[in-house]
Parts: sequence; structure tokens; C-alpha cells
Amino acid sequence: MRSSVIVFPGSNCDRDISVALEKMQFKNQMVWHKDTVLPKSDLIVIPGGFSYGDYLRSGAIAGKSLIIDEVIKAANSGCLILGICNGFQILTETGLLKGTLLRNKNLKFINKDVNIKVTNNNTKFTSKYKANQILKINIAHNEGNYFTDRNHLDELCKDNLIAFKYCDEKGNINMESNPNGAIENIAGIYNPKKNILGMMPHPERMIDNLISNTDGADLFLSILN
Amino acid sequence: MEITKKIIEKHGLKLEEYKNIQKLMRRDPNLLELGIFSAMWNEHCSYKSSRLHLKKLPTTGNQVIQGPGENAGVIDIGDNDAIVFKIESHNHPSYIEPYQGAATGVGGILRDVFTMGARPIALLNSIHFGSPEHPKTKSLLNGVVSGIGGYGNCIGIPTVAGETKFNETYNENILVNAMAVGHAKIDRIFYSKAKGVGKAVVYVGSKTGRDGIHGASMASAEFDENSDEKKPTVQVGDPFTEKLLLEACLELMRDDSIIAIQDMGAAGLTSSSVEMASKGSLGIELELDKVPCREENMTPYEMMLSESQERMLIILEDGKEDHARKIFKKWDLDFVVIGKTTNTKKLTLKFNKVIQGEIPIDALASKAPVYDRKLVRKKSSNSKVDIKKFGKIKIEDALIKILSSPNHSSKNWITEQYDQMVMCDTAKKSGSDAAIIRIHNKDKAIAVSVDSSANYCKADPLTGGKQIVCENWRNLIAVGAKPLAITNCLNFGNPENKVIMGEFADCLEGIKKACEFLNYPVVSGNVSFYNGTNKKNIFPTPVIGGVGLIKKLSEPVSHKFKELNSVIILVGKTFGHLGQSCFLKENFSVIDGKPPEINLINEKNNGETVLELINQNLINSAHDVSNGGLILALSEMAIGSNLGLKVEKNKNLRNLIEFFFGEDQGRYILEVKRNKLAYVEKILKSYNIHFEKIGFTQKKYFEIEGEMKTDINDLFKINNQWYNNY
Amino acid sequence: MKFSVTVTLKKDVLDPQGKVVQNTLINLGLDNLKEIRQGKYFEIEIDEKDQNTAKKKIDLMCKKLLANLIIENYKISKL
Amino acid sequence: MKFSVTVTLKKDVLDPQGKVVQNTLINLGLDNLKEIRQGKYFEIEIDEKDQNTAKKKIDLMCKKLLANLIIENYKISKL
Ligand SMILES: Nc1ncnc2c1ncn2[C@@H]1O[C@H](COP(=O)(O)OP(=O)(O)O)[C@@H](O)[C@H]1O
Ligand SMILES: [Mg+2]
Repeated sequence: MRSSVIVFPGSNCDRDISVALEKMQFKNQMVWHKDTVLPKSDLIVIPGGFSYGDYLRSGAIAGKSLIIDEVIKAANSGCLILGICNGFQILTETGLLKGTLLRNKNLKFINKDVNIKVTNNNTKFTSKYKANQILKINIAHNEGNYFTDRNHLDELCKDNLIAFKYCDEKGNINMESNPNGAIENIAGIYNPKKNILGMMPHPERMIDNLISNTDGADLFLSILN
Repeated sequence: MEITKKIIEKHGLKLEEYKNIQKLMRRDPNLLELGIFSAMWNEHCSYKSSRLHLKKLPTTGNQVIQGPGENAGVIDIGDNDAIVFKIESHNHPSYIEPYQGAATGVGGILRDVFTMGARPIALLNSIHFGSPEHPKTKSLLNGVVSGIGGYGNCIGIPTVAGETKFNETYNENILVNAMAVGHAKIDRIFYSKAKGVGKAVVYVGSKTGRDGIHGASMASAEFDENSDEKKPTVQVGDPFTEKLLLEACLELMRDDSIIAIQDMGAAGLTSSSVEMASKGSLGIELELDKVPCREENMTPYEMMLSESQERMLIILEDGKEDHARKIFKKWDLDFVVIGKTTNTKKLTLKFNKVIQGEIPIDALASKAPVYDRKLVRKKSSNSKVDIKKFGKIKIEDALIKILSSPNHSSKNWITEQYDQMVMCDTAKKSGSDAAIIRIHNKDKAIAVSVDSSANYCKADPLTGGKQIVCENWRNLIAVGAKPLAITNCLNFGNPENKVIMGEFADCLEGIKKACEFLNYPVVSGNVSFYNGTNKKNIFPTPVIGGVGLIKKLSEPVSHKFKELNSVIILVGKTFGHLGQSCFLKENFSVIDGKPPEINLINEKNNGETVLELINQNLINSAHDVSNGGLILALSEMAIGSNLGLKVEKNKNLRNLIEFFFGEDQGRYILEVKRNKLAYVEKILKSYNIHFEKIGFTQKKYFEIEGEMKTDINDLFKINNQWYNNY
Repeated sequence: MKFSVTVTLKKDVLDPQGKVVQNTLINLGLDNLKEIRQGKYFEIEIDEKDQNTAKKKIDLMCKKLLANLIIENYKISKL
Repeated sequence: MKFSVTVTLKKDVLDPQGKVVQNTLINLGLDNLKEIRQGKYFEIEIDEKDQNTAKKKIDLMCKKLLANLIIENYKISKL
């Protein structure tokens, strides 16, 4: 499978994700934000980091870059798009995903391993996971507090578009297991066609037992399937 | 404009020094020149009070590629891999504006590392605050922590280790020391020595503003008394631009375009150009009208003294200009040729083609003042702490007191604000004895730790100096790394005070002795004097940052117990030394006595043997015993692992308090599988190591036979509440 | 010509920052505080003679970048 | 009673955000932009009858929390 990772000034998880993709046998290419053509790809990843320093609003300025038009075109033609952390923020800024990511409710940057539940394992991104599987995944963000309006939230629930929810070790989804204040403990969502996934946790950080665990690997393996 | 006494004073120069300047210049300097002298001759840049002492430190060894004198130290870790590292203080700015002060401190030390061609792979910090009850402490703590995180997180370099301490000695003067560690290829290290005449001097990075112009600000008040806007402005960090600068520099470093490169740190354009010229025995000519400026009407004086961040000076090989410009353009950064190297050995400053100032380079560098300051050495006290003087206290209560104290509470509240995982090579995060960072794409890893012990250093600077080196060494050993070299940040009070200077000399002597004995050379460092107010100086606070090597990273040993019913061994002799202990401080508010002695022979022997045991895979977990003594170390192992332990009462124990809370040095706790015990004991005996089996791991309870039995979840809670309630 | 722009979160959007600021202020003893909401402020200088044209341009800036219209409102004033 | 507070960076203090926003807007074609600086904006509602007292309280909030007087200025207006 061919993948492309879009690199913005200030992206800083671009190397991490490319290491993960290559480890999982993707044929990966890095794409500079000023490029105007996308290499042919089955998966486009918008990596984490601080594109444009997170200045103004996280993701806002990257959302206006040239390459984004190409990403939107690819998305509309069904290409898989994965936005991780800052990538998720960029996807909401471009409108490819609805809602927005507000400041964490404690107004602090949060880096820790949290538990998330795979709420829908019937997608191209999650088919390798079991239903309701609990993963331990690292989060690292200032603005991960997902917010959206009532209508969209209903739609997310009704159409099964919530990808992951923060939970505790046992899978309980509650205030205590919600690190950043996200509405309904949402950690990741899909677009209605389910070819776009935006998520705050970093699966690329969880592919190596020496460093963490391998809970993120199945996400990439699902895509390969 | 005439240089008056007042102007000289406001530039922080002594009258004697000014006379010296006149002599070196053979005329009166103008204001621009005076400003440049003040920047180069101040303590921070010239090391005038410390230089004579720093010279005594051991700085060489097989592992050393570059010792002190460059932007950062460089050591060899094999296979053409080098580690580049340095620590630096940003104390005063952080007290004025904690967020920006700490942030720009991180930015500055990162530049020191990537200037040398290294990609930064880890950040550490040592931060010291006043007492938690002091009205400023809380907001300083908040600001500093979010500033450190704000910069490191944004630029995408993991902040993996550090230390946070509270002590009223820092009430009016906090310490913020940041350390950066980078990785480079040995054959692609870049230095700041200029070579060749007529080479282009290039300015890259952010534009120059009126940030942090110190003497300048003061002097300019003379021109325009009522202009508020001319006050020195606080430097604001821009980690986003630094990220671009980092990538652009590393990109340009892939080929041989660069002759020399130097970041603009303290004293900005002045010190960077002078340093490069001085090292190359050359001159440098700058056309200041070409300097990219952020504000209108900036004067040569302001440009030369500005401390705007995220800037670098590069000397380029002939014919490489277009290639280099293209790279910086790609990263949206300024790139301007602002001058050239000359053979005049002078710093020549032009503005619109007219010479504004000209100073012999050696007057600014090699001929800068060096002082052999008067000092008095402290007589070490012989008072022994008699614990019978203090009331009876239960072991459990004393432990709880320590575990819940600000200095010993879990630092999760802080470390969760730092991205520790970005770059995906952090094998062990903060919270352990040392952090472990894998070398990207390799099997090997480095371990890093920063350590200080101001109370020990205050009570006995010589012993304290040795102790911090040894503790740092132990921390690396405990994670299975072979300690290679250190960097040090020497935070002291006013060097013009004999007592302070005595503390400085003695601490340094201690550092030197330990480093020499352990073959643990100093490859870089920084000195910060004038911490405190004139009457109240801070405790001497040298900070040691150490780097060690793990040749093959398998699952790293940690301080967390691994399994039930394994044997706990205490390595090293316990005398029960309570002087300067955390037991006395936290329980009785007593700070008294001598710090524990350092026996370098035992230190080395114990450490090397523990390292060998770890390398042979004979150990489940390991932890060094430091502040708080055996019991605190044990509780940290239990809390971290969710496994309990039982310490069996030994008949020979004289005094339980001394045994559990004594801070004797050179000790480690090891967890050993039962079936490996005999072998481990054999090895320990063969090296003549003193050790005792003190107990075993068990479920759920932290137990000392006949004394206490506490659920470790409770200990965990006790250990985790302070920050959240603060 | 100089303008100011304020960008504020729409009413039904959660304002975590404002909330924390509010709690902090109340803890500091400023207790008759009823509500505080946080937004962004810009001062924009534009090279343009005609006020109407200028305002239109600023409006465009807001729409294109400064405000996220899904969650934010903006207001332009002449300075 | 409702007030607005704007907090702006002092002149000569670097505004990294403003700089990036400015470049972006120019790249988006809004080229006669001369300068843009970013600050903070607060809308504060306070339970207080007397305008002077209210203003004093707001002033205190600014000093204590909302503005960092070392690098920022603030301005209070009645809404
Ligand atoms: N305590 C110290 N021990 C060893 N070397 C030191 C110490 N303090 C400073 N140095 C060395 O002196 C040189 C100048 O330091 P500094 O002025 O902090 O450098 P920079 O301007 O690059 O930040 C550096 O090479 C540094 O490593
Ligand atoms: Mg330097």
C-alpha cells in the first residue's frame, strides 16, 4: 500500500508516523506542504505536531495550505485519510471532519498513556481490533477537547461515527477517564463515509514494546487489509 | 557622546575595567564599543570569576571528542555516533517572567546543541523554587513548567527528565537550568572556529528586535529619559521558528557548505561574531544596515546587543551562498550576508558604509579580565546529629511525612505537561533514576539524569561537590548505563563575596575529585553567579547533568519491582548518617550536621559491580539510595510497581531510624530472582562488596516486620496529592 | 488605516479557558464576577485609503482565517 | 454590568503569532496588510451597581490574572 505523510512547518510527529508506516510495510512518501500534487496514495496521513506553532488556532493555518486542496480532492474520491492529533485539528479546520478541538479543560498540555475503547471496529481503520477493545495509547496535546453541536453529535452516535472513546482500564466511560473534557469522551471520529479518521491519541507511538506497547499496530494493519 | 562614570557603571563595568579598555583600545571607546565591551566582559560571557577554577576540572578521556570551549560538549558512543550536550541556566529571566524565561532557556540550550550538527533528542531541566508558602512560588512554578513544556512540546523534542526542588533559599531567586542532548555523526560535527579570509558571514533565523538589551536599555535612558518604550523588553520565545531553524540548519549541514557556525545566545551578534573570529585568529567585518530588524530605526548599538532569540551566524564556504539561501528560504527564514571575515583581527562595524566601531578581537576575548577572587573556605563542622534529642517518631509517620512533602511528592503533575514520547525513542521517562533514549534506528541507547544537592553543598561544599557527581553516576548505573561524561551548571551567589567564592572553589574541587576518580569528565557547562540579593545569597547549587551509554537496549531495568517473592538486596554500607537528612528536615524542620561522606573507592566498586550484574541480566530491578534513605528508595520501588515488600528485622540493627532514614552514600537496592540469588551473591563477594539481604517482594503491602504494614495504594495516594492540592 | 477585530466563541460553545479564568478569579476573592468569556483580539493595520474597501478586506481576513465561523463570531471596529 | 478587556503585547515585544498570521494572510493574497498583532479579549460580567467600583474590580482582575504586565498592556471598556 502506498501512503503519503503531509509535512507542515512545525509538524513534529512526521518522522514517527513514517517509521510506523514503513515498519508496517507501507510504501511511504513525505509530501511537503508547498507541493501542489499528491503522489498516488491509498492512505494520506496528516501527522501530529505543532503546525505553524499552533498559532492562532491549532490547525488553522495548515488548513489553508496549498496541499490541502489536494487532500480534500483525494478524500472526496474515497482515499483513506488519517489525522492524528494536530492532524485531527487540521481536518476539522478544513471541514473534512465536523466539530472542533478546544483547549483541554485543565488548560494544560497533557502527555500520558490513556485508555481508549474501540467503539466501532467495523471500519477500514479498525477491523483488526475486537469490538469494544480497550487500548492503552499515548496522548500529547493542548487542544484535545472535542466539541460539536447537538445535531452533529446525534449524527455521530446514530451513524456509528465515533471511532474511539476515552475510558478507564476496565472500559468505563466517565468523567474520571476523560483526560481533556471532550464531549462524550470522544477521542476520535469518522466522516459519514468513514474514509476519514481523526483522532487525538498517537497510534504511531504504540508499535514497539521497547518503547511502549503495540496497541497502535492494529490500526495500521487494518488499513493494510 | 561622552562616556561618563554613570554610563560606565550602568554598563556593569568597574572603573578599573574601563581604564583597561582605554588601554587596550589606545583611545576612549564610543558608546557602541563600550556596549560591546560590557557584553563581552560581563561575568556571563567572560567567566572572569570562574575561569581559573574551571580550568582545574578534568575534561579529557577516550570518550571525549570535544570538551568545554565549544557550544556544547561532544562524546563518542561508538559506530560513528556522537552525543552532544550541555546545560545552561536561565535563572534571572525566569524570575522576572517565568513562562518566557524558561521557554527561552530551553530554546537557547537547544541551539547550542544543534549548532554543532546534532539533532536534539532529549531535554532535561533542573528547577529550584522558594518555599511553597512564599506568595510568588506558585505562579513561578506554574509559569516555569508551562514555559519549559511550551517550548519543548512545540519544537517536538521530548522532555524526559529533571528535578524540582523547593527551598526558601530560592525565595527571591529561582533556578531554571535546562539541558539539551543531541545526536550527531562523529564525522559531521560543526564548530565555531572561523577559517579563511573574505568568507561570507551570514545571518539566519528570526529578525532582530530590541529584546533583552541590558546595559543598552539603561544607557539609552540617558538619551530619552521619559521614553517608556525603551525599557529592556523581555525575550519572547518562538519555538515554531526554532523548529524551522533547526531543520534548515541540519539540512544545510548535510554537505560541506559551512565553515563555522555559532548560535546567537547571550550578547547575540556581539558574542557570536567575536567568538568565531577569536577562535580562528581572524577579524570580522559586519555591515549592520543589512541586519534583518523587527523594529524601525534600530541603532547599531541595539543590534549588537539585542538578545532576540532563534538566530544563528554562519560562515560559509565560497560559492555556497545560493545553495544555502535556498534552504533557508524553503523554511521561510531570513538569510542575509551581513559581513565577511578579515585578516585584521578586529571586529569592524559599519553602518551605511561608515565605520561605527572597531575593536581588536583579543581585547574582547583573550584579554578580557580574569579575576583570582579572594575566598574563604568553610571549616567543615564536626557536629554529629544526636537523634535522641528529637522526640520519638513512628517509622510509618516519618515516611508518610516525607512522601507527602513538596520535595518528595510524585512529580506527575509536572511531567504530564511535557511531551516525553515524541520522536518515539523514549524507552524510560521521567520518574526513574535516569531517562533512557534509544539512538534512532539503533540497538543502543543513552541514559541521562540531572542532579543537585544544595543542602549538602551548603553544609560542606567539598563533600557536596563530590556527592552530586556520585549521585548522578549512580542514577545512570541504576538503569544499566555506563556513565560517560557530564555537563555542569554552577549556580552560586555573588562571587565578590569571599564566602561564596569559597563555596564555589570547594564545590568545584569536590566535583573535580569525583570526576577524576570515576573517569567521568566534564565536557561542557555554565556558570551562573549573582543568584540572590546582595545580603542573601542562594545556597551553592551546582547541578550535574550526566550521560551514560547502554550498548544494547533490551527491556530496560527500572526501579519498579518486577515480581513477587524475589529477594531484596541492599548494596553498600549503612552507617545511619542523619546529618542534613531529609528525615530531620521534613519531620523536625532541622537542617543540621555534616552531609554524608563520600568514599570514592566504594562508590566506584559498588557502581561498577551493580552495572555488571545488570548487564548480565541478573537483576529484576534496581534503584539507588539517596535523599530520604533506604525507606524512601524502597517505597519508590513499591509505589512505582504496585508490588509490596517485606523487610525482615535484622538482629544487628542498632537503630531503626538510622537504618531506614540514614543517607549514607554509594548504596543501591537490587531485586533479585531467587534462583539467581546464589550467583549474584557470589559475584558481590568476589568484588568485596558489602551487601545485605533485607527482605523480599510481596503483594499489596509495604511492610517492615513489627513496625508497619501499609497498603501501597495508600502510599501512592499520599505521594500524589501535594501538587494537586497546591 | 487601523482596525481592531475581536473574535469570540459563539454562545453555545464551551469556553474552557474562560471557565478556568473565572474560577481562578473567584478563588482570588473577586466573587461578584458573574461570567467571563475569553476571545481573541487583533490590531490590524492596512494600506488602504478607502474605509469601506479596507473594512471589506478585513472582513475577508476574518472569514478566511482569523475566525472559525463554525464556533466563533467576530466584530470589526475602526481604531 | 458588562465590560470588555483587551490585552495586547507591548510595543517591541515579539509577537510570534501575529507574525505567522500576517504572513499567512499575505500569502492568501491580502497583500496590503501592513501589520497585525494578536492579543486577548475578555468579556466580563460583574454583579455590581456602581460603575466605578466595578471598573476598579476589573482593573484588579487584569493586574492579578488577565494581563502579564511585564510584556502586556490592557484596556478596559464598558460594554
Ligand atoms: N561549569 C562549567 N564547567 C565546564 N565548562 C563550562 C562551565 N561553564 C561554562 N563552561 C564552558 O564555557 C563555554 C562558554 O559557555 P557559555 O558562555 O555558556 O556558552 P554559550 O555562549 O554557547 O551559551 C562553553 O564551552 C561551556 O561549556
Ligand atoms: Mg552557544
